[in-house]
Amino acid sequence: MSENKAASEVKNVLHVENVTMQFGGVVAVNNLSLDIPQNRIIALIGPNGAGKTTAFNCITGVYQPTNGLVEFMGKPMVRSHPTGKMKKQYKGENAEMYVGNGIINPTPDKITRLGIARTFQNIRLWKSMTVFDNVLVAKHMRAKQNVFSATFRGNAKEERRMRDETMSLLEEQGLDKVKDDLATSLPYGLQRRLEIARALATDPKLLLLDEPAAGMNPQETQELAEFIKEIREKYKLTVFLIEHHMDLVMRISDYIYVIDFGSEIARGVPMEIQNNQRVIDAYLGVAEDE
Amino acid sequence: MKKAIALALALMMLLALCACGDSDAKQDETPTVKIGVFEPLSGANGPGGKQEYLGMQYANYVTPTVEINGTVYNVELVPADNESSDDKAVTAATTLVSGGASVVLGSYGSSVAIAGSATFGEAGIPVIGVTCTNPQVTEGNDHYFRICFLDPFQGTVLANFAHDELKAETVYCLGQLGNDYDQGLINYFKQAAEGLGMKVITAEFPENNADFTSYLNNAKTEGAQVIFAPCSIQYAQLIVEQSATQGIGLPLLAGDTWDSNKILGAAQGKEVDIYVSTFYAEGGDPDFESGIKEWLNSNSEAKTNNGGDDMIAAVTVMGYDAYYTALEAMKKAGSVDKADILAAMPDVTYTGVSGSIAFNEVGDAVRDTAYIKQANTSDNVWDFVAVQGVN
Amino acid sequence: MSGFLNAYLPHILTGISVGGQYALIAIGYTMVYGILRLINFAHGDVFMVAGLVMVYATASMPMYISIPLVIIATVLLGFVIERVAYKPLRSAPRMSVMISAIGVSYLLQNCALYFTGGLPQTYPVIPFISDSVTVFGQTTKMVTLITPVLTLLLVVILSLLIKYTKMGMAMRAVSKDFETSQLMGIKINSVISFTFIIGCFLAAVGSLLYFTNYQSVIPTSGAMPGLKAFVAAVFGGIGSIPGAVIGAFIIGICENLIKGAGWTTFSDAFTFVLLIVILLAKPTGIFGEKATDKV
Amino acid sequence: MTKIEQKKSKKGTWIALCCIAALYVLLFLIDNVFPSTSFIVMLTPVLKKGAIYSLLCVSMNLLNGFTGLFSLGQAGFMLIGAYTYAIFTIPVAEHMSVYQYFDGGAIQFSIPEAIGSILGPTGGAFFGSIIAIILAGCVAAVFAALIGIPVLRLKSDYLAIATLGFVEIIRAVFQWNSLGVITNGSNQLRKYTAFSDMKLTIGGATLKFGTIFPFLIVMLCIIVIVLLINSSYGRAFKAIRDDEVAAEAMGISLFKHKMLSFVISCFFAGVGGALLAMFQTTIKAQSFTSAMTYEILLMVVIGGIGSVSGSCIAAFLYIACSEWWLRFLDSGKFLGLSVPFFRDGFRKVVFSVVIMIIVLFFSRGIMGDRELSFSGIAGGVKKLSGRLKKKDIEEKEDTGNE
Repeated sequence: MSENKAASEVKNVLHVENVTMQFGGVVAVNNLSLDIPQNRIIALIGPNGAGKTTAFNCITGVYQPTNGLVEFMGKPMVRSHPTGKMKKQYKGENAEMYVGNGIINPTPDKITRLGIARTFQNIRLWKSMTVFDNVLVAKHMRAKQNVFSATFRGNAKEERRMRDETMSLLEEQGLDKVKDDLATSLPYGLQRRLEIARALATDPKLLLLDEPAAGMNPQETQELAEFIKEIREKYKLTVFLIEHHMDLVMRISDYIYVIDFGSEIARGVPMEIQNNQRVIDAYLGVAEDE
Repeated sequence: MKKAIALALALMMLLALCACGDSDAKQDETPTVKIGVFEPLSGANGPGGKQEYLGMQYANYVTPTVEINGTVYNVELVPADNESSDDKAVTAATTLVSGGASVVLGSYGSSVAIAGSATFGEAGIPVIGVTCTNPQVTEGNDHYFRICFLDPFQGTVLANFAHDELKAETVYCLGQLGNDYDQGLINYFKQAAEGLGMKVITAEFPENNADFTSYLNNAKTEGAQVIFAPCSIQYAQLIVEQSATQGIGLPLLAGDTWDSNKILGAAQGKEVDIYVSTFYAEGGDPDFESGIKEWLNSNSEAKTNNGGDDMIAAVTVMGYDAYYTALEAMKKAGSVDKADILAAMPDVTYTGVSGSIAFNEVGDAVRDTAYIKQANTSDNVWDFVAVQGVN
Repeated sequence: MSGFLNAYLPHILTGISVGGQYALIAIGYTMVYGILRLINFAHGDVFMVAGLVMVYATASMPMYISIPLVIIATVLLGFVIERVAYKPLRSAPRMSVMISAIGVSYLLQNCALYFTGGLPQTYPVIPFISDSVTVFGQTTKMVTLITPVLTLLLVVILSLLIKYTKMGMAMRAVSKDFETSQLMGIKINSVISFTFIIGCFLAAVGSLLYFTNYQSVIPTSGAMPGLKAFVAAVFGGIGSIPGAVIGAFIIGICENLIKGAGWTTFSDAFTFVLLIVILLAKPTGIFGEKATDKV
Repeated sequence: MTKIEQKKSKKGTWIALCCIAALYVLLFLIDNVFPSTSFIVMLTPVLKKGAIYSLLCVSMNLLNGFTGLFSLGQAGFMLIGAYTYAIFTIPVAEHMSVYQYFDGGAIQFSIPEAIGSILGPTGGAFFGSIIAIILAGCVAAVFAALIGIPVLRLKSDYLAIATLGFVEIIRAVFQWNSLGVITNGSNQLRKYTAFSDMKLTIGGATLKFGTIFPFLIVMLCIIVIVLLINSSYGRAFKAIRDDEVAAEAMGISLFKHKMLSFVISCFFAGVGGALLAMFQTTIKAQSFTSAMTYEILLMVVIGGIGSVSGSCIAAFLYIACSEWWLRFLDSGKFLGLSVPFFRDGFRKVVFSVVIMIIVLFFSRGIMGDRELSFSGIAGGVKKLSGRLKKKDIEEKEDTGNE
């Protein structure tokens, strides 16, 4: 399999293989496999409760998947198989596939350190901090310092570098005018933007966006689309996003995965997805329920 | 609303400051000498501290003035509550120093006495320990004196008593964890008892413990003939109660702390044998006793502090004697200045209700007798059993 | 085995009795925590105040008036504490409410100190339950036998109440989801008040039993039983009533066995060792439900 | 930062430095020059204890206020610090008397005496006790690290209970007779180097540092804590407090940072414990109860969770009120009149009512999460006077209309 990958024309940044997440008796993500090639914008869509955010959480280390493998830059990053009680309860497939190799279950901060940054569906900014500090804290991870040099100011140069970089990042995002405001006092659109800026401050290779356009009006959504494209070019990013705004998804995605009830129902370029009957059914079915 | 509350709080603070300043500014025609009372008026040793303070109050009531070199001084008692706790002792002691006390009496409970000692030492104020029996109180402290016997003495006396009178072979010792008085006395008792060939089992209970049944049952299963429990009254009451209801049937032996009407109250009408060693046996001085009883009965607050009746605790007697010892020291010094009193202290002698008082080179009273009393549970009084010495 | 029983029977008996009394207090903790997510540090002191009220009430009134009076006064106290000290802070951070609880505990202790003048108060003798009885050759108080029975009886009644009455249903709903139940038209304030009332009622009963055993009330009497009852509640899985009861019995018995084994220095510490071990092994206690944070 | 702001903050720093210098001159005068009037006698212990509690509050605030870890283990770490300090500074000659039940104890070594053999007895006491204080902090920190490994995995309330339980366990262990040769069992430790021993002989004159010494140590410690809080790590702590999930997602290792905060906070709790031991002149494990932790927590809340200056102000106010200003409430007299209900314990009732009022109506405390700054005070005064003037004018207008 890895030989195939090497042969393929574009290198995969993220490779998700047979990931299953089961909570008690509920299978939230079922045998999900996907590939995210470098410098592309890939979207994961699906009706409400389809398991999109859970998939994100499995990739970023918030949850330990029940079964499956996630590789980042060609190296295994997360690997798991059912253990303990789950051995009996497990409802997914490929239960035996990863048993021999042991479990890799890094905490989210380790994954971020590897180069995956994310934003949250329900914005999670640090509410008592200013816009500037919000971004500055994200620089903490890569700062060359220890607690002594930081406390006794032995690293003035490093601190200045962090501040300068933060400032230029804010200027790029057009947030420099509000840098001393409390993060939570910003309008919604800017908060989203700040979250992205904060994620960018960790110098990621792959950016996961969890519903970045939620709650935005069409005007803002359009701006966001441009913005995502812009940062992809600028930072040589790969972007993986969950989104409900179909026009946004269709406009910027290079490739789309569709899941429903935890399982993949379709994948393809935007045009294919738009015309896929199963996708339409899944979405309309939800609409009927509501 | 909020502003009003904030304003009220600020005002209160201001008032408090006024009151602080005020206490210094007071003046009288007759000169006043202040005697500091360093006692636990709350906390675990609150009852004992209050009874000790009662003796001083009564003495002050009887003799409110002192004549020194022809000048008559009003004697004012200035109490400071050390809350039975070491960490409050320092500031409580400081209030006395700052309040201008010439001499200080106290404290009930040796560990607070030790904790407050340094503050008095720095200020050069002489302190007269009333019932703090731990040797460490006076040891190495030139300013600390005491009018009662010491734990090594008391421990030996009690061990002798347990051996000679109660014919015990095994003794179960129960003391509070972290209490110097309990642990000290148990230690000396143990030394003496083991010297007499008795077997000693020790146990500790934690602070605020209320359930002694398992300890008492342990004592019984370990085959002890006597339970020695020199703890503070708060726990003593519980031990007496639970010993009676559990039907333990072993005599309880204790030190001076148990000499209290609270213990009698707890033991009343129950089948328990309680022996205590103490500084004073009732009936020693009828005049004094009738006087203080009358005072107690006429002063409702004093009576409440005494536990609601007019039984006289040994610590009250000691408090009474301490007051007069302090007056004697002032007369001897011919001055109310703390330094003069301190200089005169070692030579002070006084014959009080509890016997004659003189200090040895360490500052301890020279005493060679203790009284052993037994609780009479039907009449609710202490029966005098024996005068016990070391030999 | 019989040797062990003989040596340890008194400790086990005491343990069961103490455990029952802890259980009655622990229920108050666990119910309040279940609904408000608040460690009600003042609960132990409410228990102490119930003891003091009894002391003062019997001084001037006969027993058959005093006992109901104590229960009513305690319930009232719990109600007032909730209304005055916790209700205004409903939307405040949880830490503020917890600190308010510590403040109330401080206030109750200091008031008790002021009124008693720091003197221990002797608890009145309640007829019948104070009588001595002999069980398996061990003399003990009637209360030792009554406590576990009464505790279990009250717990059963309480469980039925929670399961079958409308108020009980509301309580369960509120403890599952505070906000949603509010939206569903449950009168949250009356549910919370009711919870405090039940908690305090049980604490009052617990205090009658506990102080009948130990006979003396001081301002800090409530602190240790309160803390241990709380540990019991955590041990059993906070929010779960059967958990609290079982936890309380386990702690009561273990503590007394430890004392019986001669490790008296560590009898209190042991409770907390047990607590830390259970928290590490199963943070939500024996019967606690696992909660997953939504991200 | 604009230039004007920079100037302003520079000015503020200068004023602050001047004030601190003035404070130290005053303390020095109190130690060496001022006569011991009753006011000074009462003032000095309150100042000392206030300073010590400031440090304890700030260290607790670092954990509870800035990192959002609700720990109630303060008293336990203070105990470790206090004991470490006391054990290593008791003069060897006094061991027999202090460890009287344990044949003089196992440790026959005293840091001040070791230093004293080089620097002379006063220098030995001064610098030896500083070394012992640092050692006290370190031992507390080591214990914190060991306890932190299991305990810091717990969340909010559970962490609070576990640390509370830990205090009880530590207390029992230190009172255990089997460890008596080191800890003196349940008995007091005493005769160790205290504040009154803080003297230095410079050029023939002996200068006393009894009051200034705790202030120096406390100020140094608080400066370090403030530097930490304003460093990159401090910001990471705040991020954890605000939102753990987001912090972790931004690459902040929760365990590492919580551990750091816990260990550092406990280091300073240990230092505070050592200072408290010096202040009390005797210590025993029994007095380090969870009530002590609650008291510190109340001070932190009164000062404002998340405010260093608030913690300091609250600590001084709390100590002064409880140990000095409100004592008259117990005396039975007020302004010369006798008031029957002013008896023992009334002080505490009033005090706890005041605390309840603060908790209920001013739940953000004196400072909230802001800091006291001298330019801020100047601004405040200006604003107030401006408002007063405005009122004056308005009133004048009113009267004019009439």
